[in-house]
Amino acid sequence: ACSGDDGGSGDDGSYTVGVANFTLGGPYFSGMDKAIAAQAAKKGNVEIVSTDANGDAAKLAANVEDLLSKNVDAIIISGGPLESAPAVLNSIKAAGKPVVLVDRKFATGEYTSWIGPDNEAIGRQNGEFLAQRLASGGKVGIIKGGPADNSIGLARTNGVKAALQGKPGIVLVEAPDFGGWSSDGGLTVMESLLATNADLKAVFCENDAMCLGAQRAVADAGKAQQIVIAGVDGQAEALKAILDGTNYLVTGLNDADIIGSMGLDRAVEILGGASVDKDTVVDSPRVTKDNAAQFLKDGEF
Amino acid sequence: MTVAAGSPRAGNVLELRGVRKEFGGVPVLHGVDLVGRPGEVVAVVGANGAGKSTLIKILAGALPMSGGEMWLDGARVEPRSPHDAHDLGIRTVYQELTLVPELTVTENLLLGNFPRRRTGLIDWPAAHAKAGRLLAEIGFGAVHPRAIAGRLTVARQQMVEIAKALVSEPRVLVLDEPSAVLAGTDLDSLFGLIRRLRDRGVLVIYVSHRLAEVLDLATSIVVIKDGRVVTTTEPARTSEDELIRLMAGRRLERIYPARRTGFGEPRLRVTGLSRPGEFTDVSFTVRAGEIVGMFGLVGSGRSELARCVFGAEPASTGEVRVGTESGSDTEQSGRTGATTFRSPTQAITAGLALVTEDRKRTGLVPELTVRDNIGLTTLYSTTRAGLLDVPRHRRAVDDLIARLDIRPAHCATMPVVRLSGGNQQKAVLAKWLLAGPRVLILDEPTRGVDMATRMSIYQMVDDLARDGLAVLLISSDLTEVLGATDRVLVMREGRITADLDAEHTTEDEVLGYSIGRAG
Amino acid sequence: MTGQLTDAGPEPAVEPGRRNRLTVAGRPVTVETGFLTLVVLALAVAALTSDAFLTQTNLTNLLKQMVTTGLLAFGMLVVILTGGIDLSVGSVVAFAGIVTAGLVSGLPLPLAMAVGIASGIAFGLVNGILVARFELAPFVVTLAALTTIRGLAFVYSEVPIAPEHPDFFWLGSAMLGPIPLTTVIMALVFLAGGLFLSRTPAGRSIIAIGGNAETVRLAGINVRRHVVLAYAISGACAGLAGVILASRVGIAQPSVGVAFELDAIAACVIGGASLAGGRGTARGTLGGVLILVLINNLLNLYDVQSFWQQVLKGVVIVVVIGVQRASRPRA
Amino acid sequence: MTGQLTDAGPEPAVEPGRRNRLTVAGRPVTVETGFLTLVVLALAVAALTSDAFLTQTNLTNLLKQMVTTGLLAFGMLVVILTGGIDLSVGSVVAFAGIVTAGLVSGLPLPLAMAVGIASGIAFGLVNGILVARFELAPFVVTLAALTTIRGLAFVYSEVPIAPEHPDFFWLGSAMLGPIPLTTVIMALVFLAGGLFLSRTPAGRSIIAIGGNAETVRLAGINVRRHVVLAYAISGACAGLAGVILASRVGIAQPSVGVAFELDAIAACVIGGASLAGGRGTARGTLGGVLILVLINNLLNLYDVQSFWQQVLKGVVIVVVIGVQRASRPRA
Ligand SMILES: Nc1ncnc2c1ncn2[C@@H]1O[C@H](COP(=O)(O)OP(=O)(O)OP(=O)(O)O)[C@@H](O)[C@H]1O
Ligand SMILES: Nc1ncnc2c1ncn2[C@@H]1O[C@H](COP(=O)(O)OP(=O)(O)OP(=O)(O)O)[C@@H](O)[C@H]1O
Ligand SMILES: O[C@@H]1[C@H](O)[C@H](O)CO[C@H]1O
Ligand SMILES: [Mg+2]
Ligand SMILES: [Mg+2]
Repeated sequence: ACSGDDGGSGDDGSYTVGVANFTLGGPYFSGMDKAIAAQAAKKGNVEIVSTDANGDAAKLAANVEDLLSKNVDAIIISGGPLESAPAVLNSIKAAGKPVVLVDRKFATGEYTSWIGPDNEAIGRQNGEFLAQRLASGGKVGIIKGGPADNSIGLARTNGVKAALQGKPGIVLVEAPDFGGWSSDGGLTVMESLLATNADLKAVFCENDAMCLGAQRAVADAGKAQQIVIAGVDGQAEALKAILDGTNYLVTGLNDADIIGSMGLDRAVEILGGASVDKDTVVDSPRVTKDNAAQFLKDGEF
Repeated sequence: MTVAAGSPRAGNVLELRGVRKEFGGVPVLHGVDLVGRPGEVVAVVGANGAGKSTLIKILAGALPMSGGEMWLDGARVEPRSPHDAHDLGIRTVYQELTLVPELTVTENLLLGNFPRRRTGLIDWPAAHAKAGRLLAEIGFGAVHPRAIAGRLTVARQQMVEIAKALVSEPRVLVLDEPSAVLAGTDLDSLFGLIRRLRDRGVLVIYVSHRLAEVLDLATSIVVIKDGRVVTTTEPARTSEDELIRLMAGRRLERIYPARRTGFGEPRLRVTGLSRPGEFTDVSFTVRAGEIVGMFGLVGSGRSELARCVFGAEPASTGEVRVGTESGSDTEQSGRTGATTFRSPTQAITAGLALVTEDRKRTGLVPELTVRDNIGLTTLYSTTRAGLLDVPRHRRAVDDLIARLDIRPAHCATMPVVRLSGGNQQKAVLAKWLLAGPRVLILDEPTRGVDMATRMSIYQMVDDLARDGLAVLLISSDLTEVLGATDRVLVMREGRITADLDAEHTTEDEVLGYSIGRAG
Repeated sequence: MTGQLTDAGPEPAVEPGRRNRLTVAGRPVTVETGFLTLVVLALAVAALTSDAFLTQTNLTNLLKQMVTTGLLAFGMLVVILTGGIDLSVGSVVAFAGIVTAGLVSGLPLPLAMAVGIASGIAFGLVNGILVARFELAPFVVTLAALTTIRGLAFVYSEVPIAPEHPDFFWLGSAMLGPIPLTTVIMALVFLAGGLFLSRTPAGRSIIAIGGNAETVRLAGINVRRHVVLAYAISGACAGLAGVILASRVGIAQPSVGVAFELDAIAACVIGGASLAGGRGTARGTLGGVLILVLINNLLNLYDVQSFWQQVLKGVVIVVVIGVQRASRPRA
Repeated sequence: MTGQLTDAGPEPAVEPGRRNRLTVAGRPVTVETGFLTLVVLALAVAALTSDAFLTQTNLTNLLKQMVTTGLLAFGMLVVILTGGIDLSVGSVVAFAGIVTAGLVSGLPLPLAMAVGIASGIAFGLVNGILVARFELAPFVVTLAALTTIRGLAFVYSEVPIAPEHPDFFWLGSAMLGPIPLTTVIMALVFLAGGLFLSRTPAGRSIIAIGGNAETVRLAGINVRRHVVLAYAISGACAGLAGVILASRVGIAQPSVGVAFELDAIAACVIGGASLAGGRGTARGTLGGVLILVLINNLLNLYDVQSFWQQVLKGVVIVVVIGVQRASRPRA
């Protein structure tokens, strides 16, 4: 009954699911949006109405209100990098509709179900990899996405730190400025970091997009041999870089495709009356040169 | 549309036939005819709002005509843009200044005509030299080509405007009140220039409210009243009085009211006032009921002095007092050590009013209505329960509009920019009268104002003086200074060089003190 | 001097026939009527083409969605009238929100909110003083303020604050019948604000200052004080918007409000205000807000794909100001 | 009001009675010297207080980091001079970058880049025509363009494009000795641009238009064409910046460039340009860019935390324009 493939049986067998994206301005988020739509198309009886708040919490609230006035059956919120929106959740609840959170679990407020990664675990996994790699110690740079109010980045960085702190010879330096989760941001932050820390041995970024920019800065500085790179997400370009044997060594898979399609399935299950887990943590396998090919082939984003 | 029969008379450079213009259905010109031959100076005179500037803008291609014909050298033309008019050899100096304030004089003159190097780049040294030559040639050598236009006095800016029209020699030169802001030798340079151009065969169309100069310069005079030509005449066949009568449509007796006697207590006392680079150690007194004139050449520092007295700019030393009680209305200004008003607000509270010389920059808020402009000085004093008392405000303002005869009659809700120049000036005056001052400073108050209106302004100032107002009248118009005031202060290079009894001095004497000739 | 070709500054002395460009049945279409027609037309089209549009939920949504932009736009209008601009409002929204949320646990709710609004006023005063007293360009002053205040919001709290206090949500979700309380508050701001601009000496002075500050100064009006007042009003509105937004979302985030200033400015201009100062009305601005909110609402109701929504939103805005422009008499 | 500061330009005569507010050793501090002192002072403080500052890596970083803001700022300056503003540049950066990256696989690299830049010019032309021909407010036109073009960038590709083409990186990473090629390109733009503004009739006309458009029209110059040209130049600069940025990062992202316009505008104003038009120079703008990049660089070198960076950045900008303002003679 829990299998979503044959579709939930609604009153007339078909549903409309609203998707409230906080932003689509990043490959991860637009990948998520597409994955949800693709899964809906696969099912055939689910119609998707997708909205984009363009990074504006007020607009997210407005979009959800608009979805509710269009009388959608359920709402999926892809809320990264928003931390929380309790009143938005309340209004969905007041309308009596289920809400599924994907990727980002809101800190407060009531939701029906959440599907996402264990970010601390992803960070730890990266940290352990780097600890192994830098057995003789070295300086590790950390590039954060920012702005500060974001639990995901914090969890990832904390994970890395937890794994590396106390390891002999390991020194951690956090870049003072944020990379904004984007490649150009990662590039600039890395350039500045290199000016003050020429002796870096590794760099961890809270996502792959920033790492890809950082990788260029490292290459431009002629330090590709010296500095290795570790990211998060499994963005296609990062997977390629890992596969190609560059200094991009590792990432933690945080697959929007998987999370997105699971999110839609979950919404349909709920609509079908199934009782579901409240929280579902999606596995985040470590991706290195050895297994990168396997994730690249279906890499939509 | 009037269809003129036959081709225009041979020998005419310019011929206008039945030119009409309406603004939003309101007719302003009702079929104006005007003819000009090479080497003529055709003067166009008329009261404020008669339609002179409108006619000129049509000539300049800046306004389309609503009907009528324009012929140039025997060919029918219709300039659709200033560019077209340029190409036809028509150059215009507008009534309102049109310089680019941030740019140098050179650039304002040569915009669109820069001398260039072979590389195509502008040759600046050559450009400055060219501008300098041009200015010198036309007698305005005092204007520095590298000066920033916006920082020049209004008079100098006007010279640049005129020079701009002469960068290449026009066939028709149109001048809309070019003399309004000039005085003394600058005025002479302008007249000399016009005569030279005339002798070279240029047709000059000349608009002015100064009838003496019109009679002196013009070869023919077109009198416009309410958008119609009432007469076309020649200087030899008319007189100032007749022109005034034609323009106003009624007889006007005497220009200046009879002098008053028996002035009261000193109302404005300025003692040892200085501001470096502008004026030095200026002292004078204006008594209640007295009208004191202040004459001087361009740049002699009169306007700066007025602004300073009014608290619009700080003085470095000196004292300004309004009223008989010394210093009760003034406040020590810590910064300069001078006892003056620290802001116009203070000055106004003490009973001062200043009608500035540049109405466009400091007199009006162009987009606001006439009513709102006039009401500015009394905004905060016409309230009820914290809100503006709109009916009372409106009544007070509209009453003044009527009293000063600001035209058109329904102008109260029009943006003030749409008024003719002279009527804008009246609106500024109205604004200050509304404030109910005890001391009124007028800086060139009749600039661009027609004779009939001038007379009503003189009359009004006289009435106010009779009621005890003290008036300081700054003017570059000698006749006015002598006729409308009781006493004349002459200013030269920032100092008061003479204090003369208006009734017993002469134009020569005043002029002498102003240029440092007389003893 | 403003070298605008557009609606900047005092209109040139040379005035080609002041014809209105649009006429309907021979009568000129004024800004007001042209604009009103546009709003009514948009509403009619919306009602006819979308079933969801006229539902009560949706209309209530519309009313709610106007609040933030509306409050910011009114404050912005006052600043724009002086010839200035306030880019810092988005950051003030964040700051006021997070400070209020932070204080709610220790202070009574109304006091916490008052502090939030007061912080907006304080920032506005600083902006105003820098602009009026030190004669710095408003654009850059408030751009710098945007950066600094955003930074301060994060300094106050890096993480979002979601107060436990149940009343905290109240302001943002209370309804007066079918009308959200916040909309009523916004409407009151526009009402009082409209009165302020048209009927008080201070309001009229502010408008005149935008037309020609020097003239106003010489008329004995303290220009600086009025300019400072204008920025303070904008700060107050932004503060209020921040408090309301935090209450509406139920959480205050230091990162909220990015680019809010742009919608507020757009609303003013769509509503007929001139960025050169001296022209603009509260009523027009409210219309501008309504149009912006309608655009978003309709694009959502028509299920236009997100990126195409952005594409269309820009196009619609240009069309709207084009119609607006066409119904204003030519300069 | 200062005219242009460009050396080759028509130097204003020193006028009696206009005192500069700041004097040093009796000599007036002009905008130029005041500004130069500031830059030199900042550099000196930087060199003395941070070991890392004078390292070659850091100086090269500075040079690299100037490029995007620099290119955008020059184009912005030209628009600002006309009295306009171009808020769409950040979106053009994204669009030009993603289109170039998208085409590289099918077209020769130079052609792909040309298309990217051409797209910037095309957007600029549309902006310019809406402003000049239809007389719409530049702020709102380019704000709408910001939205629309950003949408189009996403429509072109939702996901980043990282071309395989190895040459794609070349432009962004090539060095001429210690100087990045991109910096050289930017310097050339400023050189040619400075010459354009100070020494060509078109450049002078653009400046004059910002001073008083009506006058320029009355002087028989086609104002509209020059305004369109100005926006096209801004579009071209933004297009070029987009292509360079994509090449530098190696990945073109449709989301790149948000708020870039703000830094570009700030650079112009810090460099002495007036947002009312008619005043500003290429040299000053370059100085403004340098100051902005220096602020960021130093805050990073001093390891100032991100939020405090924001707080300080705003404060420093206000101080800089304050000094700037104080060294300009009073109007
Ligand atoms: N753009 C306009 N719209 C409406 N009315 C206008 C406009 N321009 C001028 N007028 C009106 O046309 C009439 C003639 O104005 P014009 O400026 O031609 O007068 P003038 O003879 O030059 O007066 P002055 O001596 O005061 O300069 C005035 O009543 C004026 O208000
Ligand atoms: N062309 C000029 N260039 C530089 N400075 C000037 C120029 N003309 C005047 N000034 C300065 O401005 C000061 C005051 O000019 P102001 O306008 O007050 O004189 P004014 O007597 O009122 O002249 P006007 O008759 O033009 O009104 C002069 O003392 C002089 O220092
Ligand atoms: O998990 C996602 C991704 O890692 C993305 O790259 C940034 O935002 C987070 O929410
Ligand atoms: Mg006139
Ligand atoms: Mg004077």
